[in-house]
Amino acid sequence: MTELIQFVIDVLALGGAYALMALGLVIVYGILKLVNFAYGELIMVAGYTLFLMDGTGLPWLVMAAVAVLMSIFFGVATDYVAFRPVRAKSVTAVLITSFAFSTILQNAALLFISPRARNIPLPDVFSTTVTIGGAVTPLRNLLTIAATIVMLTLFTWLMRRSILGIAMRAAATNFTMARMLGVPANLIISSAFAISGLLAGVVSLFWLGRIGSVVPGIGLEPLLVAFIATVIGGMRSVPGAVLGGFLLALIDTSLNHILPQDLLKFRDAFTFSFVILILLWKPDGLIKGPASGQRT
Amino acid sequence: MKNSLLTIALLSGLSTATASTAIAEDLLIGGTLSLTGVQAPLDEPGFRGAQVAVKYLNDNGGLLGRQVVFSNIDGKSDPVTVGNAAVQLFDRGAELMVAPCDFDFGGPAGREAQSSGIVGISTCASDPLYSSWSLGDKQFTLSMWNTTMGATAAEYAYNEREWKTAYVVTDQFIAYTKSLSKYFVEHFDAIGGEILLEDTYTNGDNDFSAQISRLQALGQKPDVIFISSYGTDVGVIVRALREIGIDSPVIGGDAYDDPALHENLGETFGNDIYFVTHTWMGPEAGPEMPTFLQLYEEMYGVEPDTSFVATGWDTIMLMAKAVEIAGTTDGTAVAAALEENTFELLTGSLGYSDAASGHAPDKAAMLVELKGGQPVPLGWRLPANPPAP
Amino acid sequence: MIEITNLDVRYGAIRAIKDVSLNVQQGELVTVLGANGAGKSTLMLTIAGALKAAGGKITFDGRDVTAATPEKMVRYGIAMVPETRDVFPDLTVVENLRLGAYLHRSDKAGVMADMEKVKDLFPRLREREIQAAGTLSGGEQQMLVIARALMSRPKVLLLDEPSLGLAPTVVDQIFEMIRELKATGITILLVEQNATKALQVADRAYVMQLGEVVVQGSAEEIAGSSDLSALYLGG
Amino acid sequence: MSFLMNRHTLTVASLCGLLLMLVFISYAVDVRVFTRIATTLCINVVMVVGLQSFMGNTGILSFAHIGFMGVGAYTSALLTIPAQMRGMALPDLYPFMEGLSASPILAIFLGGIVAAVIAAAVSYPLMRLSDAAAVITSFALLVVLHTVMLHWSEVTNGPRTLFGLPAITSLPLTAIVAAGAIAVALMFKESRLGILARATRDDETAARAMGINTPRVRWLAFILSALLAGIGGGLWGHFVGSFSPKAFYLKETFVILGMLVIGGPGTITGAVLGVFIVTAAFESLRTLEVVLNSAQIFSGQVVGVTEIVLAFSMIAVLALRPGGLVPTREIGDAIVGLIRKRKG
Repeated sequence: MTELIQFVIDVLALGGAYALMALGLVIVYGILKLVNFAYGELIMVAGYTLFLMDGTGLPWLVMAAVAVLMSIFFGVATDYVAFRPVRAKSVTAVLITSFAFSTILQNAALLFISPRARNIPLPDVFSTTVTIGGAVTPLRNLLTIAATIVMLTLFTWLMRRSILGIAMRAAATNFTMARMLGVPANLIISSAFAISGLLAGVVSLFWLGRIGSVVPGIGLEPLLVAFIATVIGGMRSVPGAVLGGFLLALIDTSLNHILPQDLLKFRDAFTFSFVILILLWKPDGLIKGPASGQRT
Repeated sequence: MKNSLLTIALLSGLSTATASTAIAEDLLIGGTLSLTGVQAPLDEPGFRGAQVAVKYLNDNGGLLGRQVVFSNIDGKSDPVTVGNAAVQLFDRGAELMVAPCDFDFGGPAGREAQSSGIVGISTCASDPLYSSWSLGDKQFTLSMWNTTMGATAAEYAYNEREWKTAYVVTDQFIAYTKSLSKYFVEHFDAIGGEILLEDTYTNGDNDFSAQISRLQALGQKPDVIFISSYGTDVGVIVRALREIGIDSPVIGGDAYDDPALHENLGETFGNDIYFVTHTWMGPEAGPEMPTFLQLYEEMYGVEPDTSFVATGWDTIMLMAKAVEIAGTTDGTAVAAALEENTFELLTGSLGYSDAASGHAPDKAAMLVELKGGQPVPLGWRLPANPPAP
Repeated sequence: MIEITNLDVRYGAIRAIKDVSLNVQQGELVTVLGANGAGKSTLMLTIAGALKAAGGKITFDGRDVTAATPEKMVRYGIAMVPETRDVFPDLTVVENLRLGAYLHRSDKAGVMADMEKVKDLFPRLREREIQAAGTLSGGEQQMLVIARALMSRPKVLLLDEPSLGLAPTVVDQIFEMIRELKATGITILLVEQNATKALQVADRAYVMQLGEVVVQGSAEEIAGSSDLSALYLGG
Repeated sequence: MSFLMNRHTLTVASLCGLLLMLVFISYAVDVRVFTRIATTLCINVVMVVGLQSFMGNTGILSFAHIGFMGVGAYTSALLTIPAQMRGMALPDLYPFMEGLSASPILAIFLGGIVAAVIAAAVSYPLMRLSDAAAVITSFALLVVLHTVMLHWSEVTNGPRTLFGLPAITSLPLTAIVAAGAIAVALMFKESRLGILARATRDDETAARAMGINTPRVRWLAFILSALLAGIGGGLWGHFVGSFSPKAFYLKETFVILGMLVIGGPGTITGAVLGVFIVTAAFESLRTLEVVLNSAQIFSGQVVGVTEIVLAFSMIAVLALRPGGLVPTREIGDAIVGLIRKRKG
């Protein structure tokens, strides 16, 4: 029973972080049909923001809020630097520029901050351990689950109720038609990037909370995670991304228990082979996205 | 097109020209220490320590009557960059080579030094692969080997603390992390301890949940946890363990001797952690330490915070002593001087076996405890009968 | 109101529209007729700003709008109903309509009133307001796109093939509705293949063939012209 | 004379002339650092021309290329690390592999073949995909290859540095292989297959309507590109002597991709030119970094400037000149055009 509780908490906490990451990737992909390779760097940006504010004496929540804001800012900057100049040219071009932007951010961190790992300030609650039904778990895990619920609720409300959300959903199916109704393309795209930055920023607090420090290359892993989750769940489906995130967490956590350690080290190879198979067999993922659409 | 080619040609031509005039009198010591990347926490303090030593030598008349110039090109924690940097330094006339820590990164510099026929010394490579066997008869490391480091940890755990059972995590990252565990396990087993589980981890994974589930499946709490990892990952692993309530003492090697790690663990997680390292940066270490501490503070205005600064100073001073004995920087002569003498250094007394037996360093280790995020020295140790490499 | 002069539109090397000039006056219903591939839809998309003109000029209310973006055109008062009947299939009927009123999103009361008006105009939409638009029938979807276009309070409505692929009885309903819309005073540019029906409601007509305007005149003149069918057959 | 006038021969001759000039200058200057840069440049020509033969002809971005470079490097290492070194370099090697050995030159080419075989075996189904899906799968393939290299300790020594490769890669050898790669890539581009591949690039639907078997055409291009990547990897391995899997991942991908994108993925001339320009810029910037660092103007280390400049250049080129510096016409075509113009 204790083990089960622990397992469930692990899956939910990990899955929550994965789901939010995946959501941030899908919201941009849904509208532009383009993968943002610089997405993982938003985590890095948030991390370095925390590091730079260490010692300012601000309450941690304020620092966290600034970190999330910076993540949003850089999310929008991705659009301006990497996407907008080449958006109309070709898919390949945008993929390369987003990859290039990711390199710029990483190397800017190397150059202007430090190539070394930097410790980030964390609140005391992050190093608190609680016991639930005999299972010992970091309080951070429960906070991750809570944050996931809040973010998903907020996100659902935004997409269902607000005119911006409706416009974004519309743009995901038929961008040209949405524009012909007066929905400004650039606003929608920038909003998508901002939301993607918001999600990455919130995840980063928990992601980095586990590690306690930030390095320039920190973004690769979350990017890969978001990739797998979205491909499993459906590159263009919002519920799919959430499902994919939780499913991936379930698979990962179960493999941790089942796979012998000699095979476990090849886990990434397995999951990415799986990604390739899904793309071949069911390019839309497990949950089909909205009806077809085209790029701007 | 032609133009850019010419530019390269001119640039490289120029740099060699200026370099060759500059070294007419000076004695150039090349360095490929990594100032960036995962290796930086070990190499960068060494770089600082080496600069103190160079200044000290020059203030006291130089070496063989020549001023010493220490030129370091960032190896960027990448074996390929280290190799390229070493070649560049030999082109500029380097007569001695300071190689970065550890076999994976220092190896390429050692090999280039060997092929140029000069002596290279790594500041803190502790894997027994860093030997004359694999690199050649003019290559040395300042550090004790992992045989000593692993055995010291094992003896402290079993003999001094009576921890009978151990759980071992080995980062597969580099030769150092692998062999440190290997010798700990060998020695712990040999003196009567029991290894409950040997698990692996790969640097940069940032995810320790798989290992934790295997540890929990044991159903038994180990008396001690031996973690051989590197850089921030040590912090990731310790955090992960402590967060789920596993409070067994943790023990490891010199990679723990990193103030950033201590800060990362902080008061909450930085307890009951022990590590084997090169020396202690305080008067407790030995009679020469206060002099160094003073020189260091004069140069940098702060106290040194890791023993890796001492390895940098020691590497340069060891080279200087050997060169003075040999009377030349010629590789064969300096290597012979290193093999035949015993040197008193900040990191303890050091002697080498001959080239045929690998240039095995004969050296003691310093044991340090982490209490509330602050290191506390426990004293010098020399294992009774360390395993053979 | 809309004044098009010497318009050229290209798809790569293909000239889809060649030197087309056309105008629509306030309150008029002008229809553009022609066979498949005559360039009618291209013309409409270019006016709406979704395609870029390679040459020529489009003005609206005296303002040069040749290079305007689609979102600008709506703002100026031109609403497009494309032939592809682009409802947003995953959005509900109400959400589709709300999006139509995107420009007036701050005027909540006004939007509610407009919404009631179009629901009165199309009672079927009221019955299905919380259904996903993708589940509607073809005729209902056509009603929805027109209703959605009206939500932007346009001065000019661009209707591209509203009868395409619909059952004859539904086609009749649609044309009945177009007549009602015209009666409200809105300016309409209508593209149709169903020339007979279109000419019954239109004031003036243009006939396009292979990207060029070949005949123009009042609806009666064109309807009376004997070579209309010849034009359609491409002769 | 008419043979010399052939525009393809002219292209190959001009590009090889460039390489020859490089070798010549290197011998004239006789500075070890310059020779090393020139050698790396030639290896990069093999890599970038290899990537061009897939990306240029099919229009699909491939991330997996560097993975095949790794396959070539490790294969060649397995075959050439001297017996007395093997125990240290590959402590976990499978016993049946201990006896494997080949001369380094042969090993380099076998490395290419192994890379090509692996590419052939895994990639056929992937070639159905286009656009973002194709890019994601190639990215996933890179992660798979990287993970295998990182963890298959028996064969690669895991994440640890593999050492002991005989350093046989010389500038003349790499220049010859680079010249060969240029010739092969041009032959492929102008062959019936290459033309078919470019037809699928320009209009996939039309190509399919014409009865072109798109996946098969792309597949063959992919195999060729993996072959060249594998050979490039082998050459590189025998040049640096020791490396770890980290050398075959995103950073390297970025450099190779940057060279191709800036030069122009559509042409071999562009690919080669991209290598020269980026190498020149890289080395100048790196010199600048070293100078700044040794002058200690900044308190910290100056790192990453080269990558930042390359990244901005890529974005600028893609925004302003999406086809790269040499988008469509090979140098041979340009020369022939010039001669004709003068005659006419």
